Amino acid sequence: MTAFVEVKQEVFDPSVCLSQFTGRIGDEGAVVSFTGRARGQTKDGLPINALVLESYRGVTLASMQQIAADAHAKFAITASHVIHRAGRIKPLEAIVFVATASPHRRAAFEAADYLMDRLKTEAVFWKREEHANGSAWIEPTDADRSDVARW
Amino acid sequence: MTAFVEVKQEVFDPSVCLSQFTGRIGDEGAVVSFTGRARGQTKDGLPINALVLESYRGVTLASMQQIAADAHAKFAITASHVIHRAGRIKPLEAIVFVATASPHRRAAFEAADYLMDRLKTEAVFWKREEHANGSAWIEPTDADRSDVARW
Amino acid sequence: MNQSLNVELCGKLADSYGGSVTLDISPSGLPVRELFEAVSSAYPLLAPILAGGRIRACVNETIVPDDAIIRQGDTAALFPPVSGG
Amino acid sequence: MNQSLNVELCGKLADSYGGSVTLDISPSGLPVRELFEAVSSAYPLLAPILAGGRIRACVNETIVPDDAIIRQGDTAALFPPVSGG
Repeated sequence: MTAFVEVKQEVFDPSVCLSQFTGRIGDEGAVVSFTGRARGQTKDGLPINALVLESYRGVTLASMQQIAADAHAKFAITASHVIHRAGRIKPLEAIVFVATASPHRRAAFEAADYLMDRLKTEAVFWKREEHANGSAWIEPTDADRSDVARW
Repeated sequence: MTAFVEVKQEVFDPSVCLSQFTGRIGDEGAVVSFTGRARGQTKDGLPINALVLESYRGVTLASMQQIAADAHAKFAITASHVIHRAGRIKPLEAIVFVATASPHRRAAFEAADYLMDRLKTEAVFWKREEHANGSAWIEPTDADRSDVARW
Repeated sequence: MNQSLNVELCGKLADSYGGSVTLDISPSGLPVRELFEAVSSAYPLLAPILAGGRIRACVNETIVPDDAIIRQGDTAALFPPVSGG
Repeated sequence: MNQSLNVELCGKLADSYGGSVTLDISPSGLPVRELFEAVSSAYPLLAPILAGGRIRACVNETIVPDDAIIRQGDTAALFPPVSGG
Protein backbone atom coordinates (compact mmCIF):
# COMPACT_ATOMS: atom_id res chain seq x y z
CA MET A 1 0.00 0.00 0.00
CA THR A 2 1.22 3.48 -0.77
CA ALA A 3 -1.08 6.46 -1.42
CA PHE A 4 -4.80 5.96 -0.85
CA VAL A 5 -7.11 8.89 -1.62
CA GLU A 6 -10.88 9.14 -1.19
CA VAL A 7 -13.71 11.64 -1.54
CA LYS A 8 -16.55 10.73 0.82
CA GLN A 9 -20.11 12.03 0.77
CA GLU A 10 -20.91 10.54 4.19
CA VAL A 11 -19.77 11.28 7.73
CA PHE A 12 -16.65 9.31 8.68
CA ASP A 13 -14.83 8.65 11.93
CA PRO A 14 -11.14 9.67 11.83
CA SER A 15 -10.23 7.31 14.68
CA VAL A 16 -11.59 4.35 12.71
CA CYS A 17 -9.61 5.53 9.68
CA LEU A 18 -6.46 5.75 11.80
CA SER A 19 -7.05 2.24 13.10
CA GLN A 20 -7.52 0.87 9.57
CA PHE A 21 -4.48 2.75 8.30
CA THR A 22 -2.27 1.42 11.09
CA GLY A 23 -3.60 -2.08 10.43
CA ARG A 24 -2.64 -1.91 6.77
CA ILE A 25 0.94 -0.70 7.11
CA GLY A 26 4.05 -2.73 7.96
CA ASP A 27 6.31 -2.07 10.91
CA GLU A 28 6.91 1.64 10.30
CA GLY A 29 7.67 3.28 13.62
CA ALA A 30 5.99 6.65 13.03
CA VAL A 31 2.34 7.34 12.21
CA VAL A 32 0.97 10.89 12.02
CA SER A 33 -2.66 11.85 11.55
CA PHE A 34 -4.37 15.16 10.97
CA THR A 35 -8.11 15.73 11.26
CA GLY A 36 -9.70 18.96 10.11
CA ARG A 37 -13.18 19.52 11.56
CA ALA A 38 -15.98 21.88 10.59
CA ARG A 39 -16.20 24.83 12.97
CA GLY A 40 -19.36 25.91 14.72
CA GLN A 41 -19.02 29.66 14.27
CA THR A 42 -17.96 32.08 11.57
CA LYS A 43 -14.98 34.38 12.22
CA ASP A 44 -17.56 37.00 13.31
CA GLY A 45 -19.16 34.63 15.83
CA LEU A 46 -22.30 33.72 13.89
CA PRO A 47 -23.44 30.11 14.45
CA ILE A 48 -22.84 27.98 11.35
CA ASN A 49 -25.53 25.59 10.22
CA ALA A 50 -23.41 23.69 7.72
CA LEU A 51 -20.30 23.80 5.58
CA VAL A 52 -21.11 22.88 1.99
CA LEU A 53 -18.25 21.42 -0.03
CA GLU A 54 -18.62 21.29 -3.77
CA SER A 55 -16.40 19.00 -5.84
CA TYR A 56 -16.09 18.64 -9.63
CA ARG A 57 -16.34 15.30 -11.42
CA GLY A 58 -13.04 13.36 -11.57
CA VAL A 59 -10.97 16.52 -11.25
CA THR A 60 -11.29 16.70 -7.47
CA LEU A 61 -10.01 13.17 -6.86
CA ALA A 62 -7.27 13.65 -9.46
CA SER A 63 -6.09 16.81 -7.69
CA MET A 64 -5.85 14.90 -4.41
CA GLN A 65 -3.99 12.03 -6.09
CA GLN A 66 -1.45 14.46 -7.53
CA ILE A 67 -0.88 16.04 -4.11
CA ALA A 68 -0.42 12.60 -2.50
CA ALA A 69 1.99 11.52 -5.25
CA ASP A 70 4.02 14.69 -4.69
CA ALA A 71 4.16 13.98 -0.94
CA HIS A 72 5.49 10.47 -1.60
CA ALA A 73 8.09 11.84 -4.01
CA LYS A 74 9.23 14.52 -1.58
CA PHE A 75 9.28 12.70 1.78
CA ALA A 76 10.44 9.26 2.94
CA ILE A 77 6.96 8.01 3.72
CA THR A 78 5.85 4.47 2.97
CA ALA A 79 2.09 4.99 3.12
CA SER A 80 -0.50 7.74 3.20
CA HIS A 81 -4.26 8.02 3.40
CA VAL A 82 -6.20 11.14 2.48
CA ILE A 83 -9.97 11.35 2.94
CA HIS A 84 -11.93 14.46 2.03
CA ARG A 85 -15.63 15.02 2.63
CA ALA A 86 -17.85 16.55 -0.02
CA GLY A 87 -21.45 17.68 0.37
CA ARG A 88 -23.10 19.11 3.44
CA ILE A 89 -21.05 18.95 6.64
CA LYS A 90 -22.34 19.81 10.10
CA PRO A 91 -20.24 21.54 12.77
CA LEU A 92 -17.66 19.23 14.41
CA GLU A 93 -17.84 16.63 11.62
CA ALA A 94 -14.51 15.76 10.03
CA ILE A 95 -13.84 17.55 6.73
CA VAL A 96 -10.45 16.06 6.01
CA PHE A 97 -8.27 13.26 7.37
CA VAL A 98 -4.62 12.71 6.50
CA ALA A 99 -2.44 9.87 7.78
CA THR A 100 1.20 9.17 6.98
CA ALA A 101 3.58 6.39 7.98
CA SER A 102 7.37 6.29 7.91
CA PRO A 103 10.28 4.69 9.69
CA HIS A 104 11.28 8.30 10.55
CA ARG A 105 9.09 10.63 12.56
CA ARG A 106 10.28 13.81 10.82
CA ALA A 107 9.23 12.46 7.43
CA ALA A 108 5.81 11.41 8.76
CA PHE A 109 5.22 14.85 10.34
CA GLU A 110 6.45 16.83 7.37
CA ALA A 111 4.48 14.81 4.83
CA ALA A 112 1.23 15.24 6.78
CA ASP A 113 1.88 18.95 7.19
CA TYR A 114 2.70 19.27 3.46
CA LEU A 115 -0.39 17.29 2.42
CA MET A 116 -2.61 19.63 4.43
CA ASP A 117 -0.98 22.79 3.06
CA ARG A 118 -1.43 21.56 -0.50
CA LEU A 119 -4.99 20.33 0.09
CA LYS A 120 -5.98 23.71 1.57
CA THR A 121 -4.82 25.61 -1.48
CA GLU A 122 -4.94 23.15 -4.40
CA ALA A 123 -7.50 20.40 -3.84
CA VAL A 124 -10.41 21.10 -6.18
CA PHE A 125 -13.20 21.97 -3.77
CA TRP A 126 -15.25 25.08 -3.21
CA LYS A 127 -16.69 25.66 0.20
CA ARG A 128 -19.45 27.79 1.60
CA GLU A 129 -20.48 28.34 5.18
CA GLU A 130 -24.23 28.53 5.72
CA HIS A 131 -25.23 30.62 8.71
CA ALA A 132 -28.40 32.26 10.02
CA ASN A 133 -27.94 35.38 7.85
CA GLY A 134 -27.08 33.66 4.58
CA SER A 135 -23.92 32.05 3.35
CA ALA A 136 -20.32 32.93 2.49
CA TRP A 137 -17.73 31.36 0.22
CA ILE A 138 -14.45 30.51 1.93
CA GLU A 139 -11.20 30.87 0.01
CA PRO A 140 -7.63 30.10 1.14
CA THR A 141 -6.31 32.72 3.56
CA ASP A 142 -2.99 34.56 3.33
CA ALA A 143 -1.75 32.18 6.06
CA ASP A 144 -2.73 29.19 3.89
CA ARG A 145 -0.79 30.69 0.95
CA SER A 146 2.32 31.37 3.01
CA ASP A 147 2.10 27.90 4.59
CA VAL A 148 2.17 26.20 1.19
CA ALA A 149 4.95 28.50 -0.02
CA ARG A 150 7.27 27.02 2.65
CA TRP A 151 7.72 23.82 0.62
CA MET B 1 -9.23 20.17 29.51
CA THR B 2 -5.66 21.15 28.77
CA ALA B 3 -2.64 18.86 29.17
CA PHE B 4 -3.28 15.22 30.06
CA VAL B 5 -0.23 12.98 30.57
CA GLU B 6 -0.09 9.26 31.36
CA VAL B 7 2.42 6.45 31.79
CA LYS B 8 0.80 3.12 30.93
CA GLN B 9 2.07 -0.36 31.75
CA GLU B 10 -0.46 -2.03 29.44
CA VAL B 11 -0.96 -2.15 25.69
CA PHE B 12 -3.15 0.71 24.43
CA ASP B 13 -4.87 1.45 21.14
CA PRO B 14 -3.92 4.86 19.70
CA SER B 15 -7.09 5.05 17.61
CA VAL B 16 -9.22 4.68 20.74
CA CYS B 17 -7.12 7.40 22.40
CA LEU B 18 -7.66 9.68 19.41
CA SER B 19 -11.40 9.04 19.56
CA GLN B 20 -11.51 9.86 23.30
CA PHE B 21 -9.36 12.95 22.82
CA THR B 22 -11.57 14.28 20.03
CA GLY B 23 -14.64 13.57 22.16
CA ARG B 24 -13.25 15.62 25.05
CA ILE B 25 -12.29 18.78 23.17
CA GLY B 26 -14.54 21.64 22.04
CA ASP B 27 -14.91 22.78 18.46
CA GLU B 28 -11.22 23.17 17.63
CA GLY B 29 -10.77 22.69 13.90
CA ALA B 30 -7.38 20.94 13.92
CA VAL B 31 -6.40 17.69 15.63
CA VAL B 32 -2.96 16.11 15.13
CA SER B 33 -1.85 12.73 16.45
CA PHE B 34 1.49 10.99 16.49
CA THR B 35 1.96 7.31 17.27
CA GLY B 36 5.41 5.83 17.82
CA ARG B 37 5.47 2.04 17.50
CA ALA B 38 8.06 -0.52 18.53
CA ARG B 39 10.05 -1.73 15.56
CA GLY B 40 10.52 -5.38 14.68
CA GLN B 41 14.21 -5.31 13.76
CA THR B 42 17.38 -3.68 15.03
CA LYS B 43 19.29 -1.30 12.74
CA ASP B 44 21.43 -4.35 11.81
CA GLY B 45 18.38 -6.41 10.86
CA LEU B 46 18.19 -8.68 13.92
CA PRO B 47 14.62 -9.58 14.93
CA ILE B 48 13.64 -7.82 18.17
CA ASN B 49 11.77 -9.79 20.83
CA ALA B 50 10.80 -6.82 22.94
CA LEU B 51 11.58 -3.22 23.77
CA VAL B 52 11.92 -2.76 27.53
CA LEU B 53 11.17 0.73 28.84
CA GLU B 54 12.27 1.56 32.35
CA SER B 55 10.78 4.54 34.18
CA TYR B 56 11.71 6.04 37.56
CA ARG B 57 9.15 6.71 40.31
CA GLY B 58 7.36 10.06 39.98
CA VAL B 59 10.20 11.58 38.00
CA THR B 60 9.12 10.09 34.69
CA LEU B 61 5.57 11.47 34.83
CA ALA B 62 6.87 14.82 36.10
CA SER B 63 9.25 15.06 33.14
CA MET B 64 6.35 14.46 30.75
CA GLN B 65 4.18 17.03 32.53
CA GLN B 66 6.91 19.64 32.19
CA ILE B 67 7.27 18.93 28.48
CA ALA B 68 3.48 19.20 27.99
CA ALA B 69 3.35 22.46 29.98
CA ASP B 70 6.12 23.89 27.81
CA ALA B 71 4.22 22.91 24.66
CA HIS B 72 1.11 24.70 25.90
CA ALA B 73 3.16 27.80 26.76
CA LYS B 74 4.86 27.83 23.36
CA PHE B 75 2.04 27.01 20.94
CA ALA B 76 -1.60 28.08 20.60
CA ILE B 77 -3.01 24.66 21.45
CA THR B 78 -6.08 24.21 23.60
CA ALA B 79 -5.59 20.56 24.55
CA SER B 80 -2.99 17.82 24.47
CA HIS B 81 -2.77 14.18 25.45
CA VAL B 82 0.52 12.32 25.91
CA ILE B 83 0.60 8.60 26.68
CA HIS B 84 3.87 6.74 27.15
CA ARG B 85 4.23 3.00 27.67
CA ALA B 86 6.57 1.58 30.27
CA GLY B 87 7.57 -2.06 30.75
CA ARG B 88 7.89 -4.72 28.10
CA ILE B 89 6.66 -3.76 24.64
CA LYS B 90 6.34 -6.15 21.71
CA PRO B 91 7.07 -5.18 18.11
CA LEU B 92 4.33 -3.03 16.54
CA GLU B 93 2.80 -2.10 19.89
CA ALA B 94 2.46 1.64 20.50
CA ILE B 95 5.22 3.15 22.64
CA VAL B 96 4.03 6.72 22.62
CA PHE B 97 0.93 8.62 21.58
CA VAL B 98 0.65 12.39 21.32
CA ALA B 99 -2.49 14.32 20.36
CA THR B 100 -2.92 18.08 20.10
CA ALA B 101 -5.90 20.29 19.29
CA SER B 102 -6.02 23.89 18.17
CA PRO B 103 -8.16 26.23 16.12
CA HIS B 104 -5.06 26.57 13.88
CA ARG B 105 -3.49 23.64 12.07
CA ARG B 106 0.08 24.99 12.22
CA ALA B 107 -0.07 25.20 16.01
CA ALA B 108 -1.45 21.65 16.27
CA PHE B 109 1.27 20.26 13.99
CA GLU B 110 4.12 22.17 15.60
CA ALA B 111 3.07 21.32 19.14
CA ALA B 112 2.87 17.58 18.35
CA ASP B 113 6.24 17.71 16.60
CA TYR B 114 7.76 19.62 19.53
CA LEU B 115 6.28 17.23 22.10
CA MET B 116 7.86 14.26 20.31
CA ASP B 117 11.27 15.94 19.98
CA ARG B 118 11.30 16.76 23.70
CA LEU B 119 9.99 13.33 24.73
CA LYS B 120 12.68 11.60 22.66
CA THR B 121 15.49 13.45 24.40
CA GLU B 122 14.12 14.50 27.81
CA ALA B 123 11.37 12.18 29.03
CA VAL B 124 12.84 10.08 31.83
CA PHE B 125 12.90 6.61 30.32
CA TRP B 126 15.67 4.19 29.53
CA LYS B 127 15.08 1.70 26.79
CA ARG B 128 16.64 -1.54 25.77
CA GLU B 129 16.00 -3.69 22.74
CA GLU B 130 16.03 -7.43 23.43
CA HIS B 131 17.04 -9.51 20.44
CA ALA B 132 18.18 -13.07 19.79
CA ASN B 133 21.84 -12.26 20.59
CA GLY B 134 21.28 -10.27 23.78
CA SER B 135 20.15 -6.73 24.32
CA ALA B 136 21.22 -3.16 23.61
CA TRP B 137 20.48 0.16 25.29
CA ILE B 138 19.06 2.80 22.95
CA GLU B 139 20.00 6.44 23.48
CA PRO B 140 18.87 9.53 21.55
CA THR B 141 20.52 9.77 18.13
CA ASP B 142 22.30 12.78 16.66
CA ALA B 143 19.15 13.33 14.59
CA ASP B 144 17.06 13.39 17.79
CA ARG B 145 19.40 15.99 19.28
CA SER B 146 19.35 18.20 16.22
CA ASP B 147 15.55 17.84 15.99
CA VAL B 148 15.06 19.15 19.52
CA ALA B 149 17.61 21.93 18.95
CA ARG B 150 15.27 23.42 16.29
CA TRP B 151 12.93 24.79 18.96
CA MET C 1 -22.76 25.08 -37.92
CA ASN C 2 -22.77 26.68 -34.52
CA GLN C 3 -23.61 24.45 -31.56
CA SER C 4 -24.58 25.19 -28.02
CA LEU C 5 -21.83 24.63 -25.45
CA ASN C 6 -22.77 24.07 -21.84
CA VAL C 7 -20.34 25.82 -19.47
CA GLU C 8 -20.48 24.58 -15.88
CA LEU C 9 -20.02 27.26 -13.24
CA CYS C 10 -18.35 26.11 -10.01
CA GLY C 11 -18.37 27.58 -6.52
CA LYS C 12 -19.24 31.25 -6.29
CA LEU C 13 -19.53 31.52 -10.09
CA ALA C 14 -22.91 29.80 -9.72
CA ASP C 15 -24.30 32.58 -7.49
CA SER C 16 -25.73 34.69 -10.32
CA TYR C 17 -26.97 32.33 -13.04
CA GLY C 18 -26.93 28.89 -11.41
CA GLY C 19 -24.61 25.98 -12.05
CA SER C 20 -24.29 26.33 -15.83
CA VAL C 21 -24.77 28.70 -18.75
CA THR C 22 -24.86 28.06 -22.49
CA LEU C 23 -23.04 29.69 -25.38
CA ASP C 24 -23.09 29.14 -29.12
CA ILE C 25 -19.71 28.18 -30.52
CA SER C 26 -18.57 27.63 -34.08
CA PRO C 27 -17.17 24.32 -35.44
CA SER C 28 -13.62 25.71 -35.21
CA GLY C 29 -14.02 26.21 -31.45
CA LEU C 30 -12.52 29.08 -29.50
CA PRO C 31 -9.60 29.68 -27.20
CA VAL C 32 -10.19 29.92 -23.45
CA ARG C 33 -9.60 33.68 -23.38
CA GLU C 34 -12.37 34.16 -25.96
CA LEU C 35 -14.64 31.87 -23.98
CA PHE C 36 -14.18 34.22 -21.02
CA GLU C 37 -15.12 37.20 -23.21
CA ALA C 38 -18.14 35.42 -24.69
CA VAL C 39 -19.41 34.40 -21.25
CA SER C 40 -18.83 37.91 -19.88
CA SER C 41 -20.78 39.51 -22.65
CA ALA C 42 -23.70 37.04 -22.59
CA TYR C 43 -23.81 36.89 -18.76
CA PRO C 44 -22.69 40.32 -17.61
CA LEU C 45 -22.93 39.60 -13.88
CA LEU C 46 -19.99 37.22 -14.40
CA ALA C 47 -17.84 39.83 -16.16
CA PRO C 48 -16.15 41.36 -13.07
CA ILE C 49 -15.09 38.03 -11.63
CA LEU C 50 -13.92 36.66 -15.01
CA ALA C 51 -11.86 39.83 -15.45
CA GLY C 52 -10.14 39.30 -12.09
CA GLY C 53 -7.53 36.91 -13.49
CA ARG C 54 -8.18 34.17 -10.95
CA ILE C 55 -10.64 31.99 -12.88
CA ARG C 56 -9.38 28.86 -14.60
CA ALA C 57 -11.00 26.85 -17.36
CA CYS C 58 -11.40 23.09 -17.16
CA VAL C 59 -11.98 21.18 -20.40
CA ASN C 60 -12.84 17.48 -20.35
CA GLU C 61 -11.71 17.23 -16.74
CA THR C 62 -8.33 18.89 -17.27
CA ILE C 63 -7.44 22.42 -16.21
CA VAL C 64 -6.16 24.15 -19.34
CA PRO C 65 -4.13 27.28 -20.17
CA ASP C 66 -5.68 30.43 -21.69
CA ASP C 67 -4.65 29.51 -25.23
CA ALA C 68 -6.24 26.04 -25.18
CA ILE C 69 -9.05 25.59 -27.72
CA ILE C 70 -12.52 24.57 -26.62
CA ARG C 71 -14.47 22.66 -29.25
CA GLN C 72 -18.04 21.63 -29.79
CA GLY C 73 -18.92 18.62 -27.64
CA ASP C 74 -16.30 19.41 -24.99
CA THR C 75 -17.22 19.40 -21.32
CA ALA C 76 -16.29 22.89 -20.17
CA ALA C 77 -16.26 24.36 -16.67
CA LEU C 78 -15.03 27.53 -14.99
CA PHE C 79 -13.23 27.24 -11.65
CA PRO C 80 -12.88 30.04 -9.11
CA PRO C 81 -9.99 29.68 -6.61
CA VAL C 82 -10.21 26.29 -4.89
CA SER C 83 -10.00 25.56 -1.19
CA GLY C 84 -9.99 22.16 0.44
CA GLY C 85 -9.38 21.02 3.97
CA MET D 1 27.22 7.73 62.96
CA ASN D 2 27.59 6.55 59.40
CA GLN D 3 24.54 5.06 57.71
CA SER D 4 24.08 3.01 54.65
CA LEU D 5 22.67 4.88 51.62
CA ASN D 6 20.97 2.95 48.89
CA VAL D 7 21.81 4.33 45.43
CA GLU D 8 19.43 3.23 42.68
CA LEU D 9 21.07 2.59 39.32
CA CYS D 10 18.91 3.28 36.27
CA GLY D 11 19.15 2.05 32.70
CA LYS D 12 22.53 0.77 31.62
CA LEU D 13 24.05 1.64 35.02
CA ALA D 14 22.33 -1.51 36.33
CA ASP D 15 24.22 -3.78 33.91
CA SER D 16 27.17 -4.49 36.25
CA TYR D 17 25.84 -4.58 39.81
CA GLY D 18 22.08 -4.71 39.42
CA GLY D 19 19.51 -2.01 40.17
CA SER D 20 21.10 -0.59 43.30
CA VAL D 21 24.30 -0.39 45.33
CA THR D 22 24.95 0.76 48.89
CA LEU D 23 27.45 3.21 50.37
CA ASP D 24 28.17 4.35 53.91
CA ILE D 25 27.69 8.08 54.34
CA SER D 26 28.32 10.32 57.32
CA PRO D 27 25.64 12.38 59.12
CA SER D 28 26.87 15.51 57.34
CA GLY D 29 26.11 13.93 53.97
CA LEU D 30 28.14 14.48 50.83
CA PRO D 31 27.93 16.49 47.61
CA VAL D 32 26.91 14.76 44.40
CA ARG D 33 30.42 14.90 42.95
CA GLU D 34 31.79 13.03 45.99
CA LEU D 35 28.98 10.51 45.70
CA PHE D 36 30.20 9.78 42.16
CA GLU D 37 33.75 9.26 43.48
CA ALA D 38 32.57 7.05 46.34
CA VAL D 39 30.48 4.90 44.01
CA SER D 40 33.32 4.68 41.49
CA SER D 41 35.76 3.52 44.09
CA ALA D 42 33.45 0.97 45.76
CA TYR D 43 32.02 -0.29 42.44
CA PRO D 44 34.86 0.08 39.95
CA LEU D 45 32.95 -1.23 36.92
CA LEU D 46 30.86 1.94 37.18
CA ALA D 47 33.91 4.24 37.23
CA PRO D 48 34.30 4.74 33.44
CA ILE D 49 30.68 5.64 32.87
CA LEU D 50 30.49 7.93 35.93
CA ALA D 51 33.61 9.70 34.66
CA GLY D 52 31.99 10.34 31.26
CA GLY D 53 30.18 13.47 32.41
CA ARG D 54 26.75 12.37 31.19
CA ILE D 55 25.35 10.87 34.42
CA ARG D 56 22.95 12.92 36.54
CA ALA D 57 21.99 12.42 40.18
CA CYS D 58 18.38 12.37 41.33
CA VAL D 59 17.66 13.00 45.00
CA ASN D 60 14.16 12.55 46.42
CA GLU D 61 12.74 12.53 42.90
CA THR D 62 14.43 15.73 41.76
CA ILE D 63 17.39 15.89 39.39
CA VAL D 64 20.06 17.90 41.25
CA PRO D 65 23.28 19.75 40.32
CA ASP D 66 26.75 18.44 41.18
CA ASP D 67 27.07 20.58 44.31
CA ALA D 68 23.80 19.42 45.88
CA ILE D 69 24.23 17.58 49.18
CA ILE D 70 22.97 14.03 49.66
CA ARG D 71 22.04 13.20 53.25
CA GLN D 72 21.26 10.09 55.21
CA GLY D 73 17.72 8.93 54.54
CA ASP D 74 17.57 10.51 51.07
CA THR D 75 16.34 8.51 48.09
CA ALA D 76 19.23 8.69 45.65
CA ALA D 77 19.46 7.49 42.06
CA LEU D 78 21.87 7.81 39.17
CA PHE D 79 20.47 8.52 35.70
CA PRO D 80 22.27 7.79 32.43
CA PRO D 81 21.06 9.78 29.37
CA VAL D 82 17.30 9.37 29.00
CA SER D 83 15.38 8.47 25.86
CA GLY D 84 11.63 8.32 25.48
CA GLY D 85 9.37 7.89 22.47
